Amino acid sequence: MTATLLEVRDLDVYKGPRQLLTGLNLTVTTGSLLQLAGGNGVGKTSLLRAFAGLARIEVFGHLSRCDDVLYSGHAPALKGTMSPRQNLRTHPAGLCSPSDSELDKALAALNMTGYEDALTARLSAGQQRRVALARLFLPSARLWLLDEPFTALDVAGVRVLENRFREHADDGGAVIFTSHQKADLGERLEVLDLESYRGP
Amino acid sequence: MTATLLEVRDLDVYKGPRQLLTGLNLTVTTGSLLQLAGGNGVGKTSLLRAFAGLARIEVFGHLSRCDDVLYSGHAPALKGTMSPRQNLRTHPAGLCSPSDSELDKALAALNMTGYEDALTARLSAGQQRRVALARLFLPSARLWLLDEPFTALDVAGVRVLENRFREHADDGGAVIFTSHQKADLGERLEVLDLESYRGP
Amino acid sequence: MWRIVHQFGSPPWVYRFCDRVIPWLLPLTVVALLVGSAWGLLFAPTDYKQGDSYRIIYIHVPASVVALAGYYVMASAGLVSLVWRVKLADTAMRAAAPIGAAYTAIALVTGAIWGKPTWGAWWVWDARITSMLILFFLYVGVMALFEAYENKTIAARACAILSLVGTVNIPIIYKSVDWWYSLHQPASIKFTGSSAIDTSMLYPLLGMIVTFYVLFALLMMLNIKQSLTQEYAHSAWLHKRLND
Amino acid sequence: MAPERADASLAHYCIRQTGRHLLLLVRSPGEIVNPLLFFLLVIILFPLGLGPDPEMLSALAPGIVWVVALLANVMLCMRLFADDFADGSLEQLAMANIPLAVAVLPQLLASWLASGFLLSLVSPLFGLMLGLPLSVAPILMASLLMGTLIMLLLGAVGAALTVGIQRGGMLLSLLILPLYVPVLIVGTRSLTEAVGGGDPAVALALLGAGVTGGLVLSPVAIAAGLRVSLEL
Amino acid sequence: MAPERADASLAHYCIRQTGRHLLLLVRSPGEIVNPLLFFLLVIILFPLGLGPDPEMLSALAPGIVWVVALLANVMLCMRLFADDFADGSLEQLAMANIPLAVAVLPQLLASWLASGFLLSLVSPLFGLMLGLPLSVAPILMASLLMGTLIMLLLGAVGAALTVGIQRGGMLLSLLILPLYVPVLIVGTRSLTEAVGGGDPAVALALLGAGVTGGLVLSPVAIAAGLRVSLEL
Ligand code: HEM
Ligand SMILES: Nc1ncnc2c1ncn2[C@@H]1O[C@H](COP(=O)(O)OP(=O)(O)OP(=O)(O)O)[C@@H](O)[C@H]1O
Ligand SMILES: Nc1ncnc2c1ncn2[C@@H]1O[C@H](COP(=O)(O)OP(=O)(O)OP(=O)(O)O)[C@@H](O)[C@H]1O
Ligand SMILES: [Mg+2]
Ligand SMILES: [Mg+2]
Repeated sequence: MTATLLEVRDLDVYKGPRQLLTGLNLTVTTGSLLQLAGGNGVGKTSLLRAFAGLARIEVFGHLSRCDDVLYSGHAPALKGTMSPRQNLRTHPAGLCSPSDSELDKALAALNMTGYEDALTARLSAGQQRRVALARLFLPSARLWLLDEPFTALDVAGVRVLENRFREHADDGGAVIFTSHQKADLGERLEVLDLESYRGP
Repeated sequence: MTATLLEVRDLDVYKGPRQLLTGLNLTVTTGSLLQLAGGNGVGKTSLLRAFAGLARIEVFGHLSRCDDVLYSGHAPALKGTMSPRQNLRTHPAGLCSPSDSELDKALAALNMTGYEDALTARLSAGQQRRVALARLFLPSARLWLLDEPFTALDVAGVRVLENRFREHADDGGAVIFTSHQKADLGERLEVLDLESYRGP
Repeated sequence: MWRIVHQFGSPPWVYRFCDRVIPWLLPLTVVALLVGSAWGLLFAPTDYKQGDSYRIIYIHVPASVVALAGYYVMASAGLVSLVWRVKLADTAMRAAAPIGAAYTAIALVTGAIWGKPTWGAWWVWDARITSMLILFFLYVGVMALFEAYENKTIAARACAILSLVGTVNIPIIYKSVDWWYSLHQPASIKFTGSSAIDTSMLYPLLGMIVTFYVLFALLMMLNIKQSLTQEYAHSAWLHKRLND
Repeated sequence: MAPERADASLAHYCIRQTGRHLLLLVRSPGEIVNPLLFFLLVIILFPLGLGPDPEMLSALAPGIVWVVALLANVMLCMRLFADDFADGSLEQLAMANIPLAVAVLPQLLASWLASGFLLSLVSPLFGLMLGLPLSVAPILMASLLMGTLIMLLLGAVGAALTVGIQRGGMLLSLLILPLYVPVLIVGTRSLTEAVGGGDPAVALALLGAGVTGGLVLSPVAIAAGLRVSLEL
Repeated sequence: MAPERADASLAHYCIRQTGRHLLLLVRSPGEIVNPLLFFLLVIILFPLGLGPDPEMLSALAPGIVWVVALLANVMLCMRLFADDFADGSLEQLAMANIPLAVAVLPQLLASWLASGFLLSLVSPLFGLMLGLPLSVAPILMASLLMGTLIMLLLGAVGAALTVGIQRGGMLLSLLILPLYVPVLIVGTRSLTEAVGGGDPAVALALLGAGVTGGLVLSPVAIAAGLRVSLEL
């Protein structure tokens, strides 16, 4: 049985004086994998933030979504002075803290075993991205809003993440993500090209 | 006539207690396009920094290169409180300042016309990357060392950059860059997989 | 009642209102200002202690009083904009800030001019004077905050929050500074019991206070009208109005 | 989630976040210990600068202590939300399924513990060094405890409103300076009363009222300010 | 490039970089004008904290002015290289084809112009407000001009060494602090001499010697410190 996790009718998105997007309609149900596509600056990030509820003033139209959301933006909310474990355990969006074994399993899934207690600032770009993504391997929300999650990941990392997306959709979740690459997610993947909703 | 821009013999790269890379040999001549490949954390960034001369203490072996280098790392040295134009005009690595028309041409090449005087912090991720890359469209150095230049760019942006790489190689320059994607640079592209030089 | 509230939220209505009121309010204010100044400066009796220097009171006191009141005008507009999301309230709030700041500046400058002959110093660390300086900072803070945001919708919200925080604080600032040290004149106009100044000086003073209030309102209207002209430059109703 | 479960996890969340911020403060170079460092500097430097006359120093001590506490607080507030805004932590905080006005409390608590609280704890020592009698130590501590908290709550509103602004240096201090004045006056008053043998109770009571009022009102204002800044 | 061409472009480069840093300082919220702001705050707050007695204020003025200048400098140095390090500007600076010891000079100059220099320029005004006689204004300005420069040069060495450290910066800044003390002592000495009718020439000469020494030695130390930090 599918439930609606996000619904959008006639949405307009503004940034300052500019209207980025206009007349967007969208329904995301459990099991969906939705990629927001479009050129640089078309408004993918702005839209995703609107979905997350982080942009209320500049969005007009009907927008309703479930409460159970995980948002991960361009900035990964990682603190360089803490270890990956500390970062994940005290993540500001996490009302419930994961247990140590959950944490280790999540980091292991992303091939970060051995770096649990390293200094995050000393990790490589891709490793930092992996730490940020480890949240997806912890017990988490149903609707994921991910802004360019594949950035900085190597090929193996992209594979792992794609598998996780599929798994999450199978478990009754949904993923909305932006990416400039074509994700290998089978026919389940819907691609929404924002170019066709560009504002005037 | 080709000249050697970078030469490396038996190079070992360390990070703290860990030996990342060992026994690296490499010659880069004018006209080369070299992609450093390998999984997250293998040491691409560290190696590139060594090439740039930013890591002298932890690098052992013979390393010689020409003086005329442009390095662009993970952090793009952009100031959010300044405009793209101001950022480029006062770039800390630029001994000579580009003229206004050069600047506008460079930004235009990356499809950033109209954003020359915007606030850089308000640009989208890909637009910021384009501002950082605009240095490549200004009169610049012969040897480019670029750390994941394709990140955050849309498909059109990647194309533009690839063309610029080829052009630069044709003009007697050379590019060493890291990327997790396969770049579309024809047979001129050499790929150096660092996995085979992993330290013990 | 609700219709009135509603009308005040409608830019065309307010624009028309300003358009109608300004033409007769403007001459009235100018006349009142002239008459008040003439009365105060020429016909009111000379003070036996301070001589003629006291005459600056006719500018100093009204400016001071209205400067204070202006803050509450601004903050109320902020509250309305924040709670009821009335866009016009933003405009009103933005209009009030520079006017209030100007009044405060006038109070400070006239006070300083007055202080030189009376206390022998341009500036003393006195309670009311200090708190007036602080009020000036509050106004300027709101203005600077508004300028600092590029996005004016967001700027208005920020300013509304700030001015509300300021509202809570103004009485506190006043009380605390009073408690700290006071050299300045205590309040001498009292509505219960007898005032400490003579009626021949008091009436022109009261007249000037009223005039300064009206001037404040007038300046607000002019400012609001101008903002509306800018903001709705491309809207149909404004074009129609301007063409009428 | 059953309600009591939710309450428990809310409490745990707040404790965890407080711990996070304390850790960050301790680890970030020169962020936290500023207030203490400030104090130390001033205590060492003022006598050097003013000449070591003990009489004069002790007369000035209340003012010096309070001005220093205030300056340290301004410094703290300038960077209060800056890093969290830049690295995305702030938007994640807004994504936590609890009101933002509650979610900011841990950071405020941590910042206060690392600055005002610490400062109050060591203040008797510094008071002694400046020649304040030991008998006023309790008043000194109590007034600083409350005063620094009020100042932090006020300053945080300004910080929340200005954190997203890209051009407009200096703004924050302009915004919060007027709000600090009453705290400074009442705070020093409590001390001068105590030193002069008067009754500091009124001043302390006023500070207490300020704390209560601040705790009730300012988180709401801070949350509203942060929401505004996140829109940018 | 012909040598004279290289010199010209080096000069242009330095001018451009100075401009860049000045712009950044002006625009970053609450970064720069701190010293000035500090001064202003203190000038307003000290009377509020200490009571408005003009006699006392003027006796304290030299000390207050210098302690404020020093505190402002400490604040400045704490974040001197932090942003440039985080956003990659510092490594780009190291990539410019000129010695790093030269390449850091524009930033130092800009920071000093925006802090010490500005502070010195307005110091007579603030001195007046604190009740210093107008006749000491030249001495006040001269001693502040030199003193703030020395302190900046010293503080920048500490900043360069600590900028890459992830846990426990602070420490090194504490090491730098003792070096500030002589500057403070000599600086206030010049003022108290001038106010008391004595001869401030010796003190000023000492400050001048400090400036010369600092300008020669500290850029090299700063560059070395930055190189170490960039390796991290
Ligand atoms: C910069 C200096 C000064 C400032 C900022 C200042 C500020 C103020 C303010 C805010 C008020 C209105 C108070 C209220 O509404 O209750 C006021 C009223 C008044 N001021 Fe001043 N003042 C200054 C200097 C002076 C001087 C030098 C004098 C003359 C000795 C003076 C005489 C008065 C008088 C007589 C009133 C009317 C008091 C009353 O009836 O309420 N002021 N001033
Ligand atoms: N100070 C240090 N001590 C120990 N290990 C370190 C230190 N600094 C970095 N490392 C490690 O060095 C390795 C190399 O990092 P580097 O940034 O060069 O990788 P990379 O190949 O660029 O990876 P990516 O593709 O993710 O950008 C990483 O595994 C990192 O954890
Ligand atoms: N305050 C602002 N005023 C005007 N325009 C703005 C403002 N903030 C952002 N923009 C513009 O809004 C557009 C949308 O940005 P957004 O980050 O949503 O793009 P994006 O689709 O995520 O791009 P990318 O692929 O580069 O990440 C950009 O063109 C940007 O320049
Ligand atoms: Mg984006
Ligand atoms: Mg890398």
